[in-house]
Amino acid sequence: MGEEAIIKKFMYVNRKSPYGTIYALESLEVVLISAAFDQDVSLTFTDDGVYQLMKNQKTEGIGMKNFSSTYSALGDYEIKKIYIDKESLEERGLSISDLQELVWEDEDEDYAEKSSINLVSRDELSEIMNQQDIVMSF
Amino acid sequence: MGEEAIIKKFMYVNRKSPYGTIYALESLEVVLISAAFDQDVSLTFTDDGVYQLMKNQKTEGIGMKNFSSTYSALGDYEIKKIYIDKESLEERGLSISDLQELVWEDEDEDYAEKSSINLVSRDELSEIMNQQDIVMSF
Amino acid sequence: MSMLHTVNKSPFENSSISSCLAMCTNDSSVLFIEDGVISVMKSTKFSDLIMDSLSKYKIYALKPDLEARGLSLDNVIDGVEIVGYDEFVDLTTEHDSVQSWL
Amino acid sequence: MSMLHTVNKSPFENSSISSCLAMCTNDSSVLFIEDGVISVMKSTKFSDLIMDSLSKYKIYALKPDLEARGLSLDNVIDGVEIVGYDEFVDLTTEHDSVQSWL
Amino acid sequence: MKLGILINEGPYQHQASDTALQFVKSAIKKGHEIYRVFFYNDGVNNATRFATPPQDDRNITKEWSALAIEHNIDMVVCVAAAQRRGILDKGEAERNGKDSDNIEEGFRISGLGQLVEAGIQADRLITFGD
Amino acid sequence: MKLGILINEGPYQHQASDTALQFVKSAIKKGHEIYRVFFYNDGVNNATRFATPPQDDRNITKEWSALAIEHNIDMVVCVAAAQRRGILDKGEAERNGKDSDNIEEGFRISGLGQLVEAGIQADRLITFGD
Repeated sequence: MGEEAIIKKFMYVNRKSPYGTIYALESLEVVLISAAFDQDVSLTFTDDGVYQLMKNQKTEGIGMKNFSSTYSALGDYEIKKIYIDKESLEERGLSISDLQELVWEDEDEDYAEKSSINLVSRDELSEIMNQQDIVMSF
Repeated sequence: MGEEAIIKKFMYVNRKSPYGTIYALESLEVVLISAAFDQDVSLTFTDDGVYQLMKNQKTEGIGMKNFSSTYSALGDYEIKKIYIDKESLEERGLSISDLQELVWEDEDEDYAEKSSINLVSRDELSEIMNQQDIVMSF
Repeated sequence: MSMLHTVNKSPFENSSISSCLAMCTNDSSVLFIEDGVISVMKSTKFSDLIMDSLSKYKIYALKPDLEARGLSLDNVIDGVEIVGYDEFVDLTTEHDSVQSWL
Repeated sequence: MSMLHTVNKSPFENSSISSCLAMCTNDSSVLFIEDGVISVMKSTKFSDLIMDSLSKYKIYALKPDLEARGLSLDNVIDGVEIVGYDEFVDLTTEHDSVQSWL
Repeated sequence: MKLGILINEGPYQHQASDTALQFVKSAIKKGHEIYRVFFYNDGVNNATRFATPPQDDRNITKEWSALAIEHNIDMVVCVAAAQRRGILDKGEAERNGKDSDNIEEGFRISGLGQLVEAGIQADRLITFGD
Repeated sequence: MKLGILINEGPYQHQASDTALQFVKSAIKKGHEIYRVFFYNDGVNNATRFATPPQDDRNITKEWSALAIEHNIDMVVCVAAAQRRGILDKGEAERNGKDSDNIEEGFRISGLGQLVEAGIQADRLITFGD
């Protein structure tokens, strides 16, 4: 039997604020590794997970490493499906402009920068989540 | 300077269900040790902590040690101030009869068995908590 | 596709139950395990939420976790199915994927 | 006696904030640290709860935890005092005891 | 079916590892194959052979180890998470200049790719955590 | 004032130990005495010298150790909690038949009574956990 190319839909669900726990950071580490496997990868930020993408994180005071700039590298890793739960933003008094912009370069269109971010309702997110083969929640 | 006998009011606050996390068990271990120090010790069960005292705990299925019988030894350790938050019981559809009876023996009254349990409102509990020197919450 | 959702936190302490229910679809099932089993008891602040959900999703609770916490099986909300670890495995394989609400 | 209460969890995830506020008395202070600092932001589902509490208790939030999470100090609810670790130590010694709502 | 298991919390503090153990035992009994058990986050702490819980309590690490050896289960501890938390095999101990390792028999240390691979190769991936 | 510190979570997974470190540094700077730092529950995992976090990240165990040595702070790891989780000093390793210990310099293993004593002797006891 030869090598079969299995391509699965992987969704990483981020539901926690960064720094209070390590889940945001160690989730991101899995996501980056997963890029090497040619799978259909998406990331969801919902509940307190939306805080992971806040601009202007400054961690000198708490003595921890600021890993927020790593999210902007996701596009370079061909990870360009980022779902953000609109209701989670609203409950927190946040808007999309409070979050980092995440982009990827489209080779087919002369490396045009395109946004990776999809602002979705819970109903839409529920539908997308339901189509996944693997959901990992951190 | 000689040995001063410091007697402080210690309150151990139990707010978590047993078995899902270790806090209930390791809290109880501190409480039992504290009995050796001749301090003014009390225990509070509030929020999901009230589940710690449920009767009929059977842990064979989850493969963990059932430590619920240890609470009944508190009286022997002279720990006889147990506060149970009435509102926490009510929200959970529980009544005091769902919980273990905890008693102590009064040496001064021919070892009469007396209840250690005080069912208190949140206002009463708040007042009692506020008089403590040391509050440890698990 | 059908999805099995597991919830392992007390609804009194943690909001994962509502995050989970917001993501469920018609072919979803919800399995309460560990401290999550508190959710399926009658006469609590959350009983109505579970009863409403029963018309939409299948709801299960892990028996060994109920027993460990002294929660009487008689007081489990009618319609919630009480299962063991073997059925937990079956639920996993019968659904297309599993999402753990941690 | 006066008591300092610390809350380190997000109000969106965990109910410790309401347990804490139910136990506060007139001479209590509440300090939000770690993920708890989310509680003191304007325009959230929990802002009203904090604003109501401000008339009864002193409320503090730890600046380094706000900054780490990119939460703008300008969006902190008026009346909440923003403090550093040094003031955290002062609050500890100025109150008679400390209760951590974990 | 082939099942992949992800464990994100250490032993004792949370029930996660206990529940996973019971789940895996049932799955084996029912004839399923455990493709891999992957230990991540504080889950790596399940792998220390230095633990000595009270005699009347369970020894979670020993239970995993015995199960893995009996049923030939691949149990992988994430190297990056293990380094942060002080779980070492012989090779890791040497590379990091530590004087001993502390990993129990039946566990091996490897990269996060093993988790993604489990997601790809197994029919289901089930996460146990806090 | 004399301050007692209780830490109930391990390093990295939760912010508890980081916050406690910053608090203790501030307290020392302001002239307070740290009567004792007591590590309980998963907090005992702060004491392992086997950890090697990434070079661009903090090493929480080393920070505690350096602080304790510089300021002569008594850092006590609960023996029962440590046994469950595999944290050993030389004596514990010998008593439990383990081939090595893994405790960092500056930490010592002792009983829970040391926590109660800290509550009695210190002017304030502050808990950091999850």
